[in-house]
Amino acid sequence: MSAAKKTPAAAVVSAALFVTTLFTGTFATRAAADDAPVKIGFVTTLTTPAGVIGADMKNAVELALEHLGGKMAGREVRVFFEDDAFKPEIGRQKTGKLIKRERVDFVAGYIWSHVLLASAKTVFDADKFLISANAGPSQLAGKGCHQNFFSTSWQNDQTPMALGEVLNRRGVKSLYVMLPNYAAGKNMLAGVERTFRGRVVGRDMTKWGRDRQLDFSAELAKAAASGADGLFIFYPGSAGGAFLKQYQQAGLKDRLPLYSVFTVDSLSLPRLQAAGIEGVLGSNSTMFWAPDLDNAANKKFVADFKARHGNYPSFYAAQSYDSVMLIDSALRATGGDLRDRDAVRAALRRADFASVRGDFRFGNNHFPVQNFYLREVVEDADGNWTTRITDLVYRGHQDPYAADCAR
Amino acid sequence: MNGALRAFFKLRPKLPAKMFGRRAVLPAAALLLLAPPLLFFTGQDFYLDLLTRALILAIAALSLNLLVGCGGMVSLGHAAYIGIGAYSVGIPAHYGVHDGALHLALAVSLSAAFAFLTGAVCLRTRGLYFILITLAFSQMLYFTLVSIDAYGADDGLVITRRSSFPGLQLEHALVLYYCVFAALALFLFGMRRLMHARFGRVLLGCRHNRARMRALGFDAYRHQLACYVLSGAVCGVAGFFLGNFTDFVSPAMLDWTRSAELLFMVIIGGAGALFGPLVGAAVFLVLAELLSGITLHWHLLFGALLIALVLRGQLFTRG
Amino acid sequence: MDWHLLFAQLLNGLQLGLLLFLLAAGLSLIFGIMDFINLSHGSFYMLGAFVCATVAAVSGSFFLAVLAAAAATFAAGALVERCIARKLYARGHLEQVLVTYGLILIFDELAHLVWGPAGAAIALPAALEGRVDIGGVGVPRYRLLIIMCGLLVAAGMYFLVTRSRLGMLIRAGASNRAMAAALGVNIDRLYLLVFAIGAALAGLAGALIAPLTEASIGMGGEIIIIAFVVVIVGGIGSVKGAFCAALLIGFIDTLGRAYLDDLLKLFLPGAAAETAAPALSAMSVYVLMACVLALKPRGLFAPAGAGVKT
Amino acid sequence: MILQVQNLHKQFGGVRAVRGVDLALADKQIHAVIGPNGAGKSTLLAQLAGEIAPDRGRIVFAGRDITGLAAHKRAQLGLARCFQTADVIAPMTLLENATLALLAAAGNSFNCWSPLARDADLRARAMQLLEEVGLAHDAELRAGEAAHGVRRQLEIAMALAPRPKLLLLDEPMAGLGKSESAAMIALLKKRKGSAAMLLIEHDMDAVFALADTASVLVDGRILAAGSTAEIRGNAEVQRAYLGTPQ
Repeated sequence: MSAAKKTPAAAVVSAALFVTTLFTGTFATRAAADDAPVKIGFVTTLTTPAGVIGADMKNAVELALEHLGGKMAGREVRVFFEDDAFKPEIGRQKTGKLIKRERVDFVAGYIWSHVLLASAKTVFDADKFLISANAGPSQLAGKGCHQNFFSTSWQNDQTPMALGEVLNRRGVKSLYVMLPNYAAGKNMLAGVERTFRGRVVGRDMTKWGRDRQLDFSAELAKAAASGADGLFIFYPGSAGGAFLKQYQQAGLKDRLPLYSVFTVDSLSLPRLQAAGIEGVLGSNSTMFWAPDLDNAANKKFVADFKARHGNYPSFYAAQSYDSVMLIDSALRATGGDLRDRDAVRAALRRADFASVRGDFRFGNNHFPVQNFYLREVVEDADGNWTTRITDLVYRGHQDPYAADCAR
Repeated sequence: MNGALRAFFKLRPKLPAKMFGRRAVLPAAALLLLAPPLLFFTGQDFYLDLLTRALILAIAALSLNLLVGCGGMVSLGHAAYIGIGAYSVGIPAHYGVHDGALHLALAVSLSAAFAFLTGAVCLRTRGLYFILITLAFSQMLYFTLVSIDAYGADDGLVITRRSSFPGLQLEHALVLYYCVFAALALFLFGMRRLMHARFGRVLLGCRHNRARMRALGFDAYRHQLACYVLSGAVCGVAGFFLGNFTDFVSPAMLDWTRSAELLFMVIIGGAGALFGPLVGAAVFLVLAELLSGITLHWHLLFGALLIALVLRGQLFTRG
Repeated sequence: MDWHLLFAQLLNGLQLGLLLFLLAAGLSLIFGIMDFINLSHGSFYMLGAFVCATVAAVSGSFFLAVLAAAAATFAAGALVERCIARKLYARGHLEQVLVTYGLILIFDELAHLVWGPAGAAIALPAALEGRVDIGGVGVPRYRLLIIMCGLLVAAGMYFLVTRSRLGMLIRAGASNRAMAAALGVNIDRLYLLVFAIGAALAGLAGALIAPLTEASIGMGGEIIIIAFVVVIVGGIGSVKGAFCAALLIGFIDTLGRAYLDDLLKLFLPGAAAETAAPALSAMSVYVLMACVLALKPRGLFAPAGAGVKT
Repeated sequence: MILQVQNLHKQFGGVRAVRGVDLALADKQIHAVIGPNGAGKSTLLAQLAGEIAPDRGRIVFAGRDITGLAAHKRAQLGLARCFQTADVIAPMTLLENATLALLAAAGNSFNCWSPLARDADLRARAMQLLEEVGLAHDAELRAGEAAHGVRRQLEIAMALAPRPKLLLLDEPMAGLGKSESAAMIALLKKRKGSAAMLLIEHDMDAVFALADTASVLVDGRILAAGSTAEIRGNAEVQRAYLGTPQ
């Protein structure tokens, strides 16, 4: 067989490649003295259309580091960004790389619930700290809560719970729901159903993931025919833009008012504005934060972010910024010493830092106990579309799974 | 001239090619056998992971090589069997059943059953139709798994405890590695026997000239179906290991892009070459690892490199 | 039964079907004539969407943008044919699958480099916004435009294939390549033209869908598999088959999404039904394909002689 | 009668390739089917071999109706065939090809374990098969690299390996030189009597040298049938076929 003739060449080349990878790693990972840099791994989505979220998060992390002068408790900080490509398996793989090769002390980031769930075990097994800067699946908030897990975002159910409360206050009696078919989508549904006292007259779970559905014509026609008082949606990332356009084109703005969570944000608004989707102006959403939230940390964050990148930071950015600040607070508390895990954990739990959302404290499950606001889409003084806080929905709200967390 | 040519071709099988090949096998086997503890005890777990993943994918690629290289059946749906194998671990584990023997039995039998049922339909078609109908069946399975809420749908299942055999816990990275290594060695040996046995020869005949084989009285369909089922079952074992290795299963594991990646591994290593899948899987993973470290836009380089490898076809594949 | 809703859903199905037809028609001809499997056909779809978005933003004219998208993808198709596809006609399907898969990676990454990860949105001209009332159902004007464009192209393709000299060559090529060569046809040019036309049709489809879904990276990979199903169900090399199969699949997918969850709720708990329905409606398309191939291994409308090696 | 064909029809799209063919072939006889290009000869043969399903009609082989039977089953019943293109397994050696041919009858073709090359008995029989057609000295030559004539001889050897009752030959002389043709005629003559043959051939010298009876196929119909001498004398045939220069 002529194929056999090629095998040695192939073996030599692959062996050479393998050895190269080995050595590049070996030298990078020696020595972990106290003056060595603090290593933080940050897993997010940098490719695929969702890469726009990851880029925003990355910008925020870099801004946070700049605000900290590149140091935490006098130690240099190195952040390793890894791309999960929107796939749980890749996310898990990259998490393993951060822990086993880069030997990071903290792993932060994670946009998607399923990526976080797939990766968590790797971090916990190595007794490292996992700080979610977005995903907040119920599994990690309730029975599956872990002492090394912290969230600088929210538990999935909270934001839609706040929205359900808004719907009640506005006297909405019947609701149509459209959500993507994945963990967070189901949590959003569960959340709004926890507090909404009216009737959910129809629900559509659309295809999500790699070949997600972006044409919502069939569902919008059903929603319009349902006669509901309101339409509740959750479409993070670029799917939100697609949905809102079709919502406008279907002429539903007046017949079926829109209530959303995590859909209308600083990432989608500039593009919606460019495409002239006026229908989104005045639409309502709930959130723990908004760019106009009035506190010193937030003003500095938003102003510097805008100065550097030209657009408002998204809530993803705000959470990512906080995740770095949280780590910094722990290092400050321990004097830069990471060897005593219990001390670091205790310091993290105290969350002694100035969050962009104002008051910040962790509940027993290490999810924030925080305020939730109602936001409206408006045009700012410069003519850019943004969100503005119009009402406080919950003060110091804790997620419903916290009670199940017994550590 | 003609005589000289003939003499050359007569000589060809006896060229030192085979001996070179054999000479490379022993050092390679020794390396794969001895390197892991070294990596593990020097704290280079990451490279142990990379090696484990390479060998698991090599098993999958080997099973595809059986199909493509021996049987001439180009399947673009082979990731389905990885999924079946992985879910054979994930679903029982979800119910608290961690018996490895059961997992493995499920992985093999379900893969074989799926291969039998779909193969019976797929093999009625040829060429482009075959490629695309195998793809269609794997997509069907993909969407079935996405639709089952009880098993996590799109989000998949987290495997909290790996399969355990009496006296053998896959939990330990080295144990898992050596199990994978042993399985790969076993399959390589089996594949070698098969290629030279009657079944392998008949398959090769059907690959190159189906009409001739039928006219000789061979039931090409049944031989190819048997090959298809065998290949699926072996790939199910790869899935079993991959599920254990990742501690997680999700429908994304049987995405069609994974099937294409497996095909790449086969063709990079040389379709039909015994050790090709191992070389292909290693090259594929190491390239991906190296390139993704260079730039975020590594797919550009990766895609170009893969195209070059296939188009040139001279580095690793036969001409 | 809400008849208005059903009518709206049928129109939605028609729209999806016609878009699929635009993608599948070129794909099917490339399959049939060159015996070439092009996984990266969806990349032209994506390219069309991005070019359309860019030109629309710069020039302000949506009409011009659509033309530019078709022209750009025509050129891109010709380029790919010349530089890469041509080298692969004589190779096996396996190599074709792999090389065109590599092309997808490259095209997606190029789009990422040029347009960024966010994708691009398109502002529609005011004339295309709003809705038209048809039998009591408010149909978005733009969706109607897509339907009309699709029907127009389908009719154009029908005349091209059945009436023109190029069509005669295409038909000859689809059923017997050796014969086309024997007729003294310049095969190289025919292949180039067919490939480029196929790419332009895909680009047109991308340009038309972009105002609805926005242009995004990987949008080609998402739809190409369904386009393959259309080609296979319709029969490789048959434009008529691609048309019928595209409409069939458009209806199945849309109606499945619209009604399957209600159907499933009859025997599944509500939440489980809602999870299962979208996946099952996506799956139904593949079930259809498997059934068709099990009964007619060469699709519904395979041209005589296609696929038979002589 | 080893083979009886009744009213066979086959249509491709609008082209009626075979329309109403009747044929009968006696045991151990050689029957030639002659006719101009495109007359439907190859289609007829493919239908007999089971590669193409007839639209209508009946094929009876050795007393059994095989009209709906798959190609490999017909082969197992003793119906062998050679292709127009001298179809052998190109990447295998002549010996391996011959071995495969014997394997079909030997069975056990699902054996995944024992190396085929070490089966001494099978190997000896394969060598003998090659010897019979004078190819033993080329046993290790790859079939794809062999000359056309060699492949043709190999194919006939493979077809005859399982001792078939009937051999279908699709233009065995095509592409052969003068001396090769003569050798082929000699080879087939030697086998006459061990199997019946249905021969499609343009080379009239070969037809008259080999065949006992013949049919003339024109436009998918049998124009005339009879002994070769009768066919040679038939005026209609002369006009329709033999008279017109090829």
